[in-house]
Amino acid sequence: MTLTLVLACAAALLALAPAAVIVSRSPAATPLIYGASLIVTAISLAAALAHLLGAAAPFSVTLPVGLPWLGAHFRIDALAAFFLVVVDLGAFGASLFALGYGAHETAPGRVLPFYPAFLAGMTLVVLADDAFTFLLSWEFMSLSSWALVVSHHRVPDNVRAGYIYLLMASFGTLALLLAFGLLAGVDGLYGFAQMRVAHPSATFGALALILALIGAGSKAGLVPLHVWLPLAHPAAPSHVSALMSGVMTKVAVYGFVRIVFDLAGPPAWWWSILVLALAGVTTVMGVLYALMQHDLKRLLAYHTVENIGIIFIGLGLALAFEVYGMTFAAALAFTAALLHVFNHSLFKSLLFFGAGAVLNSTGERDMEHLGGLIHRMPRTAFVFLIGCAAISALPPLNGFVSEWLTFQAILLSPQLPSWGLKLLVPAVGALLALSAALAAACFVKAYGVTFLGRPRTPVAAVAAETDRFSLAAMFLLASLCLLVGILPGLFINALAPVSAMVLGGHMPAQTGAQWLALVPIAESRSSYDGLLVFVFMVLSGGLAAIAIHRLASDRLRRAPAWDCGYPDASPATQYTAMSFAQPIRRVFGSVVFAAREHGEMPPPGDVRPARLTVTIHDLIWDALYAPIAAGVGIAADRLNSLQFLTIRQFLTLVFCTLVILLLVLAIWS
Amino acid sequence: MSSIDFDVAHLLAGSLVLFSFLELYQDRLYALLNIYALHALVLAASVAWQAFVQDAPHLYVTAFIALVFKAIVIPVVLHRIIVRLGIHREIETVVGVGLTMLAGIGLVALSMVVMLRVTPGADPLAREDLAFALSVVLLGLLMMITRRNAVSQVVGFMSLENGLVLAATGAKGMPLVVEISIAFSILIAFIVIGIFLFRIRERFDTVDVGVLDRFRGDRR
Amino acid sequence: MTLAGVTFNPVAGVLLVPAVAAALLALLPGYRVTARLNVLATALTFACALSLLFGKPQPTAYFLVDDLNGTFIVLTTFVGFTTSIFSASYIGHELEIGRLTPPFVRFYHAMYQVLMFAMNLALVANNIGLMWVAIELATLTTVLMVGIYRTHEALEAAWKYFILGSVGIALALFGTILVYMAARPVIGEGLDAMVWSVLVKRASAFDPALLDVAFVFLLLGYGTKVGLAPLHAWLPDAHAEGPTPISAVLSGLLLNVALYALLRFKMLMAANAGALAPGPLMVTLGLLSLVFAAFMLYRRRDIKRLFAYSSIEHMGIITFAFGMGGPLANFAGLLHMAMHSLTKSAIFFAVGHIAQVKGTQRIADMGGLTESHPVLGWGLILGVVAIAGLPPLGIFTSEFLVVSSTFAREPLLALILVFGILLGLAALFLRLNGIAFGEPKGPTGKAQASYAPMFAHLAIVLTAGVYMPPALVAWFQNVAGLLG
Amino acid sequence: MVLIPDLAVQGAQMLLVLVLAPLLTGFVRKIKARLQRRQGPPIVQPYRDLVRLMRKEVVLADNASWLFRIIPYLIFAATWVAASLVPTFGTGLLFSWAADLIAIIAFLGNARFFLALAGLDVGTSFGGIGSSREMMIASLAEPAMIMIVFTLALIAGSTQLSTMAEFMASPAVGLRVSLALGLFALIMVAIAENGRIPVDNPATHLELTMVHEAMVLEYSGRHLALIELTASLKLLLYVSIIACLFAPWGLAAAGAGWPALAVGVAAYVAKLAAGGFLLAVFETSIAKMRVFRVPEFLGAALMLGLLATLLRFVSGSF
Repeated sequence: MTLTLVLACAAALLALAPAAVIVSRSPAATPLIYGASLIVTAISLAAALAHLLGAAAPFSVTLPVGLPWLGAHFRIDALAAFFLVVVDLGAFGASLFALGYGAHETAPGRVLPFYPAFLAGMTLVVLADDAFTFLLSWEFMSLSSWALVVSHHRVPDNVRAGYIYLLMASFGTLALLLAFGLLAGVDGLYGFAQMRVAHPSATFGALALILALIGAGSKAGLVPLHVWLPLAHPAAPSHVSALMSGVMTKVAVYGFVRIVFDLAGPPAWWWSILVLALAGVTTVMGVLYALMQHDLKRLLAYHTVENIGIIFIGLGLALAFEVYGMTFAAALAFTAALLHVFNHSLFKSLLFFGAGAVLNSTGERDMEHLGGLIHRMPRTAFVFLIGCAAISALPPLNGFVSEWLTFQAILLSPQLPSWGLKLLVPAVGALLALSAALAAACFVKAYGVTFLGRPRTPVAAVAAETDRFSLAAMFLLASLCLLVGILPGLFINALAPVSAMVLGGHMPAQTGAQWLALVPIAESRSSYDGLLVFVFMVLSGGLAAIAIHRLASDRLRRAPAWDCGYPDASPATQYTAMSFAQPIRRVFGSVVFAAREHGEMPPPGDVRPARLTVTIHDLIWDALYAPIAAGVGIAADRLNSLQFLTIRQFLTLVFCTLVILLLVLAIWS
Repeated sequence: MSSIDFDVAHLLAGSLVLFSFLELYQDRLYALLNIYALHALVLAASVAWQAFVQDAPHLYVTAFIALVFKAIVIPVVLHRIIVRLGIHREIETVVGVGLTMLAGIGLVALSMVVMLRVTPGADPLAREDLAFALSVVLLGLLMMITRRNAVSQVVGFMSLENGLVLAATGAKGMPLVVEISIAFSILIAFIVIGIFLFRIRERFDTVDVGVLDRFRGDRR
Repeated sequence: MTLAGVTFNPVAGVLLVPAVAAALLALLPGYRVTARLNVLATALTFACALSLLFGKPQPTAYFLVDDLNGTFIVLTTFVGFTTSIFSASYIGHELEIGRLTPPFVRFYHAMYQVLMFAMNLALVANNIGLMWVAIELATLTTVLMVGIYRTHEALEAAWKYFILGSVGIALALFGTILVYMAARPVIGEGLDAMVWSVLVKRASAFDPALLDVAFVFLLLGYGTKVGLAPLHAWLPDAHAEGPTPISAVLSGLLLNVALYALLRFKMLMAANAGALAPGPLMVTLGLLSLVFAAFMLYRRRDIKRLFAYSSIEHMGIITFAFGMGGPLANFAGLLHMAMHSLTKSAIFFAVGHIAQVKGTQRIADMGGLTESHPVLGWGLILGVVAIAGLPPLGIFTSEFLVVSSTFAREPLLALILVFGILLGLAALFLRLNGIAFGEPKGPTGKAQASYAPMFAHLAIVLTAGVYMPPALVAWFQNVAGLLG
Repeated sequence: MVLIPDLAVQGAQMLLVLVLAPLLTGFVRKIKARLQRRQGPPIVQPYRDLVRLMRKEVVLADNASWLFRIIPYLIFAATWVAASLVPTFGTGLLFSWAADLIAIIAFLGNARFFLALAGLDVGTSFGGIGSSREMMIASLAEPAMIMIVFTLALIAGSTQLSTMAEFMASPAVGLRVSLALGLFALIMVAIAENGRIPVDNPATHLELTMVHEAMVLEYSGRHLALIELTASLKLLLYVSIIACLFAPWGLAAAGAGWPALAVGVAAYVAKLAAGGFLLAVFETSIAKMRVFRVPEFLGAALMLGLLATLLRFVSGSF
């Protein structure tokens, strides 16, 4: 029953798209469309939750649409239900946020029709149960999000970002298409049920993995294929950026899990090495890129790349454990990855909503032009702080829980016999730890430079607090972050059916330990009690406050900050995003980005200002994408001369083809 | 098919290939036109002979068309065009005559090899006939691509068309032969008028910018 | 099908209506009347074609209607009908700005109907000689229409099309003669050895070597008409210089008709076991055209030439699909032929109006179309999305089937195919960004244009992408089996 | 009802930690002064400082926001909870299972995160210098610390600190190469985290050299008292971690009687004194590094930690 309800919701969303085109002229369009999608996603969320929590049996339905002899198969099982919850929760938050944020949209006609289509696309991808429907909704999702990315087409960068995005999305889809071609075999059995039964040969399975890594990896943002993500996500309106970063990348992870864990048959031992290596590099590169940015939304987009790396580390470990039959360890790693999927969709959407609120009230995305917003937008600042703390994996919040579980999974891996893993897993653990610390630095920079300090531009000085819908959405997500951080046991029990379905085993039930502590493997080994930790923090903080309030003096005097006696310390003397990242850039950037600083001091007596130029190169773009583009350009130039030949020369072409074919004929048989 | 019929048809087809070779050899326009007239004459003879052998009266119509239209009318008209356009000087060939002849021989060899693999079951005349027809077609095409001069290219096309008529008449009992040869004649008429109408000067592709090539669309 | 006593043979209807209309249109002077008559004639032909679907007449010596050409006749007449509506408003505008004079419009309408007649004749012809004559007639009429603007570029394009077309048609004739020569010892002399339905039954007994040579000549002859890579030279200039309705008909229909003729001969080859499988030849030519055209898209500065090369690219994909063979790939090829003709003609409808509104065909002078002319802009975007093979439109379905079925059998070929498709998509969207988005460039006057044909085509392609009527599927699957 | 005594022991630990922290700082300053042949302030001077600061009024910068005023309490809470979870005189305390070593490191990360934000809040360049350098140091120190935790967890089979201490106390641990590497790396990280001499000078307020002091430049009065207490608490935390893992003698077993606890406290105080003494000697014998030499210093610590973990992964015996 839930499946038919969810499909009805998807159909309703699809129907909303043309309706939006018709109604987009009238001012009521924005609340109408976003309100409608809010309701529809709420219903769909409820249905998905019911199916996940009730651990209901998988239910499938076939519609006469799609490939003529196959029909369109849709199926909801535990895995699909979980990702549906992630999609619908993100969509619900984004629609709620958009009710307020959408009013500022300059060209609603270009955003409203594609928003519900985008939601419907994501829902259908998660439910699809045959290769054609899966790829149709996958590419439809990319197409509608491309339209949203180029909605502000007056800015040339957005159009370029949209172009690169669509190109990479099509590249990913074609890779997935090849993977499904393999899994479907010669006689074209495109149904997932048929694929599960017909296990492909080892080589086909390996090829399917590599193609799934390329296809789903490019959509999720694994490092060599991530270049489009930091261009496309910031270009879209903020609620769509939140959806793309928080939710669409998760649909890509779903695609990878569905193909590799479900369809591609038993994994080989080296699969996990490939996934773990890629994931480790993605984690660190993502956060190092983020540290170099001073555009708030680009920083968040790059940071999505890092979190995707963490998720794929969990998946890689699960693959490794599954190969050697360590089901419980595999379940732990897999649940850690799924929990991080859920957590990331929460706090990344929250942060993008915050960035959207800042963009709305100041019209600025560049952190160098912001500052001191905590005074003008206190509530947004508070909730953005919770988001930053969550993403930096600070204890009482949810980011820490999934990272802690991933660390526990890494600590289980010495029992893996393969030598490759014995050397790779500690290195990946070190990269994960390094990226966690760098993430904290990155978000101190993001929050400090944007919200704290003094306003650097007049625009930041007069910013107004955002509207109540946006705040409602942000507070909803912040409270969820706290809830997952405090009661992780509840959410892990909810994930048990998913890992049971995919891996055949799940983590021990979390209800046993006292005070709802989280015990991943065994009581003696390790446990973490989010609730108790939170209570302790509040108690000791409160105790200190009461003691000081009663004992110490409560006199307080405002005075100008100490600035070594300078008469008027202008806001420019504050630390900016680039200067904050300077030490870390010098430590890591000089290697990873070939970062060079060139200071140019005018001769004494010259009043010209000194100038510091920092050059950062995106080595991946220079090494991989620039040569390809150049290659295509050269080939196009060379072939272009064929357009300007004379008639005689064209006839020569015809003549040569004829002679060659006759020669082939003569020689062949 | 008595052997005498076979020998005469074989001889005529062979001489058609010979004339194609002669056309390749020419480097002056008038001579080329005369050789082409002979080429058409031999074709007419061969078609007439086929008509006599297969006692198919409609082939006489094709033979008559080949004789009057191709052997007489077209060369005269082209002759006058050459005088009007004043291009009766040398024919600039793209490749030396020696190399073109070598290529021609290669093409004839290729068509022999390709055609002889056909099982002897089909009566030998059809197989020999097709081999010669294929050679004439290929030589005609070779002529078109090794000449810069518009008129010589048209002559190449017409000799290619003669090869086709030879093949068509060789195929005993093939319907629509007459209609096809008429269709081709109209085609050639269009070409000749085309040349005259567009006042194509010296050549299609000129080293110095020719009339047409300056206007190729989508300039680089 | 008897209608009130008069035995009304739809095949005759499909042929006679355009022939009579051509004669009539050649005489009538007024533009208003001739444009409407042109639309009426094509509508009538479309009706006859539809009636053809229900009662398929018995094949006679000269005409044959089976599953394969049934659908294509309907498709050809339908696109002919919608293009005539588009051409009514297009030519009306051309008359206003004086690029065409009334006598030429009369000539244009007459030639348009003759072209319809020729294409329908080629589709229903059972006699391979008649099919050759029909295609030759179609080429001649399009040559005349390409040169209608009398500008130097148009004349040069027409002349190039004429010479290359003539050489191509000569090679095709030689192939037809060879097929007759191969059939004569088995079927006997005379008309029967030229009748396709008889040929395909007895093809297994023909001499394989002769059939191979025949197929080589036919592949090159009709391949020139299909616009495959080494033989494509005439196509871009003919599209760019001729009036846009002709480009739509050329890209949408004439390429399909030529490829249909090639398929007829591929059926013969498939029936003969000994013959060298035609697959490898078509696969090589298909991939060559796909990759070559994809690379050529990057440097195009004229919008119609851009989409002409896109037609070459798609013809390459279709030929590749038929070259691979097997039920899935053949079905995909047939579906792709139908979808490509609908999508490409819709794109040319949009391009025609865009060129008229912006007064130029240079891509650099167009910009911000979605702002200055939203309907045209989004129509073009939908068209390009469809032609690039993105879902939910029909071409995605056929590309899905071709790529996945090929990868399981020949992984390397599938990689080249995917590379070509991606390259083409990249170039098309690179140009689309320049045209559709950004600051509006060029005149932004109101476009008086007929949008109905464009959106009708795109609607059909959209529905075909998601749902296909079972009858059509059955026909295509039946033919896919025949194609081998 | 065994709960009341366990609660009492846990409460005693929390109070003990709070009381001893300023003493340890005072003791280290005293030893350094004596080593530099000067009298130096009495050991109890830190307590006097705290009381003095408590009474003074808070001078708040104009630009300081509500966050600036909450942060001292947040930092103190996080550090105090972390310190109370580290076994000082006895293992197996009532709430020891609530958080393991990774969580304790995360608490310290929490404190550092908010302290860096406080530095940025006032909007002067000094706060910026402190925060940006602190985050650079943290970006290398934290992964090194996690690598050390990996090594110890793989040896002891658990990340629970009290279980690890009991395992270290048992003879089963034996002498291992990875343990030695871990100890060395832990000491380097402890020095960096607490801003001791080679990385940062706790005594001076010279802008160019200071890291920790720059962030708290704007604090005064009772807020500064809390921050000073937190800093000394953090120093005590690190010394007690090193003590309980690498010198676990005298730790009272879980639920042991009063005499064992008394022996535990005495041993703990002795260990603190020894630790403080060694720290003072080390600080006086070494000069402060340039800021951009610190990454190599901490990089070495990270490499040591990674090497130790790698050895543990490769085979059980290392």
